[in-house]
Amino acid sequence: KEITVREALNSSLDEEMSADPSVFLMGEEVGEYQGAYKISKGLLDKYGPDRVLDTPITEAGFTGIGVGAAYHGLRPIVEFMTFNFSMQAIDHIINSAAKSNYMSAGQISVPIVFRGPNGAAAGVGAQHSQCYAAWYAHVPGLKVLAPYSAEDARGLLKAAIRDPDPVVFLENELLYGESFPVSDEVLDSSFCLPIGKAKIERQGKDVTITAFSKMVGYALQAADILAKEGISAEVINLRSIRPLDRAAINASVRKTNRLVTVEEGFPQHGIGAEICMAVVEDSFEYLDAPVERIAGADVPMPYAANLERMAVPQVEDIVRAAKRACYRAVPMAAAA
Amino acid sequence: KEITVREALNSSLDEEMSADPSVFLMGEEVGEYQGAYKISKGLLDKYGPDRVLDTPITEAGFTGIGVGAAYHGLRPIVEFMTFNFSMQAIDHIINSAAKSNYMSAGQISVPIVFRGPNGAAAGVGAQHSQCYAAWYAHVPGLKVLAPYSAEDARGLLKAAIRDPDPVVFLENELLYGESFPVSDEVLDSSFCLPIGKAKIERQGKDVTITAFSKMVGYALQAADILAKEGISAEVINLRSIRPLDRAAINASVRKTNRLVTVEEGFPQHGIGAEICMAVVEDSFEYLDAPVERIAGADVPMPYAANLERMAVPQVEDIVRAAKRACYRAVPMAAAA
Amino acid sequence: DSTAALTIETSVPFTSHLVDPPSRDVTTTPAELMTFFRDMSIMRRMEIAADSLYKAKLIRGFCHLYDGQEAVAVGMEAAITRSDSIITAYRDHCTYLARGGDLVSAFAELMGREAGCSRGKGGSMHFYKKDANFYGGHGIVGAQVPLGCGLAFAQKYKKEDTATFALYGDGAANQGQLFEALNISALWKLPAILVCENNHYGMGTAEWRAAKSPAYYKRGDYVPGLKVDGMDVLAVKQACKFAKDHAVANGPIVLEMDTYRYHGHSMSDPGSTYRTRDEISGVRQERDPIERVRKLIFAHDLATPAELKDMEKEIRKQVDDAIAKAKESSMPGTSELFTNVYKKGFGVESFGPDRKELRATLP
Amino acid sequence: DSTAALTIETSVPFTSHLVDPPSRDVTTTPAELMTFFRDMSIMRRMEIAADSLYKAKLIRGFCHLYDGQEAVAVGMEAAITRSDSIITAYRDHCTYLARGGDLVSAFAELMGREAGCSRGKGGSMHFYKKDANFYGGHGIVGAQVPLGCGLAFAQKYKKEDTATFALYGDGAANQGQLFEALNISALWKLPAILVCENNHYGMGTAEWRAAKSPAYYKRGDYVPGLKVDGMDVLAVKQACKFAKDHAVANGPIVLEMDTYRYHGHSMSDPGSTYRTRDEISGVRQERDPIERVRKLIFAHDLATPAELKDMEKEIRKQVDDAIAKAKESSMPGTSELFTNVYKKGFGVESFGPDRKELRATLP
Ligand SMILES: Cc1ncc(C[n+]2csc(CCOP(=O)(O)OP(=O)(O)O)c2C)c(N)n1
Ligand SMILES: Cc1ncc(C[n+]2csc(CCOP(=O)(O)OP(=O)(O)O)c2C)c(N)n1
Ligand SMILES: [Mg+2]
Ligand SMILES: [Mg+2]
Repeated sequence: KEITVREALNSSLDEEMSADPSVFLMGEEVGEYQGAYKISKGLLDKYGPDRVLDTPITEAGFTGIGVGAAYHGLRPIVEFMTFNFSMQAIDHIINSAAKSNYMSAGQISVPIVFRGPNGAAAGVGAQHSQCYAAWYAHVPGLKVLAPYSAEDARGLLKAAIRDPDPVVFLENELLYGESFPVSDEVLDSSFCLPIGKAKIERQGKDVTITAFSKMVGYALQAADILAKEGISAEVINLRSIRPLDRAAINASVRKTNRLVTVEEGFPQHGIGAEICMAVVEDSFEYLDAPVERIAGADVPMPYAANLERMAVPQVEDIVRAAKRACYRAVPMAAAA
Repeated sequence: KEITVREALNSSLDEEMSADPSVFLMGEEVGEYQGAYKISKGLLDKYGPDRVLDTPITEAGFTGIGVGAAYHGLRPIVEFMTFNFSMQAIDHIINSAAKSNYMSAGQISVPIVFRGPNGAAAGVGAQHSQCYAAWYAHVPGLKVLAPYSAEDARGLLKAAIRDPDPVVFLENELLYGESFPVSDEVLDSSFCLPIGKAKIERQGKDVTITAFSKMVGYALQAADILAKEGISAEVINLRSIRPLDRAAINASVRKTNRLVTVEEGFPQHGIGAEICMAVVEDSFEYLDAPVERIAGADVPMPYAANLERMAVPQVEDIVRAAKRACYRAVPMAAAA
Repeated sequence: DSTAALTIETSVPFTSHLVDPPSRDVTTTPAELMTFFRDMSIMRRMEIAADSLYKAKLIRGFCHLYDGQEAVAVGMEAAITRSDSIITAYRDHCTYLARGGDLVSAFAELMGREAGCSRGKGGSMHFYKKDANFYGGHGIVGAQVPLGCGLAFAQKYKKEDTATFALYGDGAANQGQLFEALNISALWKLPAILVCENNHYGMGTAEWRAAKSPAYYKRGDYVPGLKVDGMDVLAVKQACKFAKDHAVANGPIVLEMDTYRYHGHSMSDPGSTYRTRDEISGVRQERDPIERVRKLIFAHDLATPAELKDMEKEIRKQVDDAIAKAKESSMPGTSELFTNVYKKGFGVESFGPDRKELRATLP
Repeated sequence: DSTAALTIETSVPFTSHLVDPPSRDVTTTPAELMTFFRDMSIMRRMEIAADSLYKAKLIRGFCHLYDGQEAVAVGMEAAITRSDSIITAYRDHCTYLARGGDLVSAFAELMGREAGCSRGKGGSMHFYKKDANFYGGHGIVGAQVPLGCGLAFAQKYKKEDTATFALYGDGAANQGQLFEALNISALWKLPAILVCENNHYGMGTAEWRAAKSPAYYKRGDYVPGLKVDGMDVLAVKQACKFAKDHAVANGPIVLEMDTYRYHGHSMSDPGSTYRTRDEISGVRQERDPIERVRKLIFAHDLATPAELKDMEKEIRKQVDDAIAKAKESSMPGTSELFTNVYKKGFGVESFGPDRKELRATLP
């Protein structure tokens, strides 16, 4: 059976709301409009306006209210129409949510999920395309998840909602409509994935490719192409950016001795940098080639289609980097 | 002659305001109170309330106003009482300031400085101790500077004010009162340091230590200790986190073949991770030992003095890491 | 005589808060009325054409259309000069035209071409025209209001006798940063006019579901406000003139423009799930800003129906020509990926997704 | 009879906005007045002792003292129950006591000891007492207001007949997030009471320099408000009872408490550069909340001056004993560095500054 990521998210929300009356959903257009991207379709009808709350366009206010509700024992799911708008509320995510359990020595836990589409969509320009994975994963007290497939979406969202700590859940608009095969187990309402564990999406022995969210699909495509050229790539779907599954990454690199990191966000202080550091710290002597980083271009996202394509990683970038890591000659390119 | 970092910052503000009537200062308590940390002492008297503006405690509002004033050709200096409060205004720093020149294809440049104390102070707890260097340096369109000495403070602040782009200027409360020797050149009102260039604070040949802000002082102390034990450490004061002086870092590592990165902020996706990546990307074959990272503990800042001390890097951490990088045996410690 | 003064009463009285409203009698001229008709018609036609271009996949991403609200952009422009500043949200195409932007650069931007007003790098939400003091085109709801107050700050600092109009929607009117900026503007007497374009919906949310008090002209609390029929270009002009004078002399003021958007919020919104088709057609029939001016033109015998039809035909051609021309413009050169990240790049290297494949030295 | 009802008139009338004010006649008892005197005196003494401990370097960082404002914490507590929630800013020591916290855990927290109410990990600004529904202790100006509205949301969601009091300063009153949260609270009829403790200065800034409209009880605009003499514990009690009933039945309300802080803002502020010593001593002489109750006690013959002096002496000893006990508490164990980062740590490893030297498995 196949379901879309949208269906996976929607069914997880539905099942968790049905299982636990303290779970509720709030955000802009999540109710009557059925969600800006229709992730919450049908939930207002099913759970009513006390548990599916349309908010004004006031992220700081409603996020603070969500966090306060979590202090008092509810399990809010706060939807950001996109994570770009979470910046208006970021003080509550960091200072009010992430730090409270620590500052109160465990008195005030904050079981809340912040979710919504993150990173680049298509043609939406500089203010609507930023990836916040590295920012949020920088901060202790938060857990940061990024699903790729429908299985990820179901299992990780359920884990996030059931978790007693604040979870930042980074979706991707361009994946919402993508279909993935799912097992009966995944469709079972008890299904859940562990937080902090990566998934080996594809086994390989020559080079490790790490990716999360949409880039996992690109990495898998790259692995197909590489296979045809005789390079066996292992693709790691990070799933959890914080905690980062250093063990899985290092184990893979100890096997392949080569690493390519892939992310759509800005490179500096990004996901790839941390993964490189994690491998250099723990498995330096296993590395047979420089770590190769593929990331969003170090520029605000341009609108024009040709520039936008240049600004985000393409499958061929991953293929090229993997070959470099494996010391296969690739023609050098000119500067732009 | 010696001056404090406070005097260095104060005199730079004064000289630049005197040189350019479009420069003005705004923020909480910058005027009548003479600055929460007295950095703006005397400026209200000298330049009057049109150019030294006390704002209400509304960071989003006044930062937006500052950015708008920069759109219209002024050169605002926006003081955050500490950078922790910049989170309330971060959307304006990122979406309104950093991206405008790009989105407008060069029509709307944003000559603004965001400044204030950043990172850990002493005993101020989890909400008042965060380092924002990695967050801001993640974002193209911003320039991010972090002075250590009085020379840095003068030269970099002047560079920031004169620069036509948005600059995030990260000071450190604990350095304000520290004195540093300064040359006549540094005291000259025309003095300015280049943005994007690191400074070799101390030459060495066995191991490279990178640091910024207060940690430069710690790195220099560590280098002294290491010297006594026969290890010659080269200390790089990054000064500019974005652009990051990859050339200087790589040149040093190509000489020493060993690298220790030091920062007070959280480790994951931090400054050290990026420096590690930069060296792995450009000088992998020169590295004779794993890069060693010294960073703030991966926890919210605790208040208690003993825990706080454990949460931030100490000189002995740097010494120990440098010795490890040089393969000098250090006794292994137990887990906490 | 096309410059002879005409006095026309506004559709409805102004409603005011903490200030005496201006007169309902608006002075205009035949020439001005004809220009209003033409300018609004061009805007209307441009937005409808943008809708088609979007459906033809020549415009991507978000595209927020302004048809229905044209009287606000046109009436405001008639009241002020290009030394005054304007800043608005993402629904910015028509404001760009009102500030003197041309159709070709508008369409080229929408299609991401080099001839676009932001050289294709900004897109639908990020039009600017700095030489006419138009500061965009902002995608973050509410953010343009403090920015606009900052423009006003600079105007006052430079001792210009100018003002800034910061436009925002009814949805944006609840944003906290607006209240912060208004307080500061009032303390500092900044020449800022906060213009709430109340089109009664923020995306799919009716005003009363998002605001406990949808009386936006009063939401400044201690700041004066005026409620204006935003479908009546003459009322808009009168209110903006009044507001500018007030702002330059006394500091901020709020204008609520009662208006309506005909299209959905952006292209993915059919615009008909949260409001009835009757509501939309009722507004079109009774309050349409262009039809109102058409009637005034007839009432004052300034043109015949056939003349206006001809003008509309000509406008349609003008728009089609602009689209054709915009389509001829090529995509931005690939080197544009790295330009304008900074004004001063210090010759630092910057990189694409694969730094070993794509790099550039920042100018 | 210590439980016999007494009726006492508030010092000044309540001033109200969009609501009929409660009666000025407040019902109390001899026992309650004695408790008020004792509780406020303990708070006063605690804060003065904290000042000394700070000067002795036993307290570090920020330390915001509440002396002068005690009537707000005590009067509020008298009006509500521990099922109602309270959240405040960093000036939180006395609120903690009012909610039933003890002196030892307060001093221990100030000194960063294991016996502290946050085991030494929070510090002066981060006191909590969840079992009495006290949710802190927040360092970010204004943030506690939406958080408090969120507590009220949960109360309503759980169908409790309780309310939340969210306290903030006159400086915080300009924060945009407050207006956002108030609008949502009004739309959703949340039982939230926004309590502005107007001590007339936000750090060194007088209220009128930070607010165009310092009539904080009216700043909710469309939300009702009440101005209260915050130095009169009985007026505070009356207002809080009234406000709770209003909030549970109708949704949010704003209370402005006219109060005063005797100390500087925090320990680095002498508190005398932006206000005159005369102003401070004038308030001490004419409006001090403890002296007001002392006078009431004498007026109603509830105790003799000597009895109150004895009580004060005893309180002094109580505070000194608590300090001594707190000092005996050790610093938190080093393993505390890594506890409470998460409630559920999944057994993941976490690290200190040198990961090869200091590490822990998160519980
Ligand atoms: C801070 C923020 N939150 C959410 C959005 C998504 N969004 C874009 S427009 C919009 C509705 C705005 O409505 P209104 O202010 O009434 O303006 P209108 O579209 O009607 O012109 C929303 C929710 C955004 N761009 N920024
Ligand atoms: C968002 C934010 N900005 C600035 C500060 C620094 N700060 C701490 S308290 C304070 C003054 C607050 O005054 P007020 O709200 O009147 O409360 P009071 O201290 O008088 O009780 C300031 C500016 C902060 N903690 N948070
Ligand atoms: Mg609207
Ligand atoms: Mg105050």
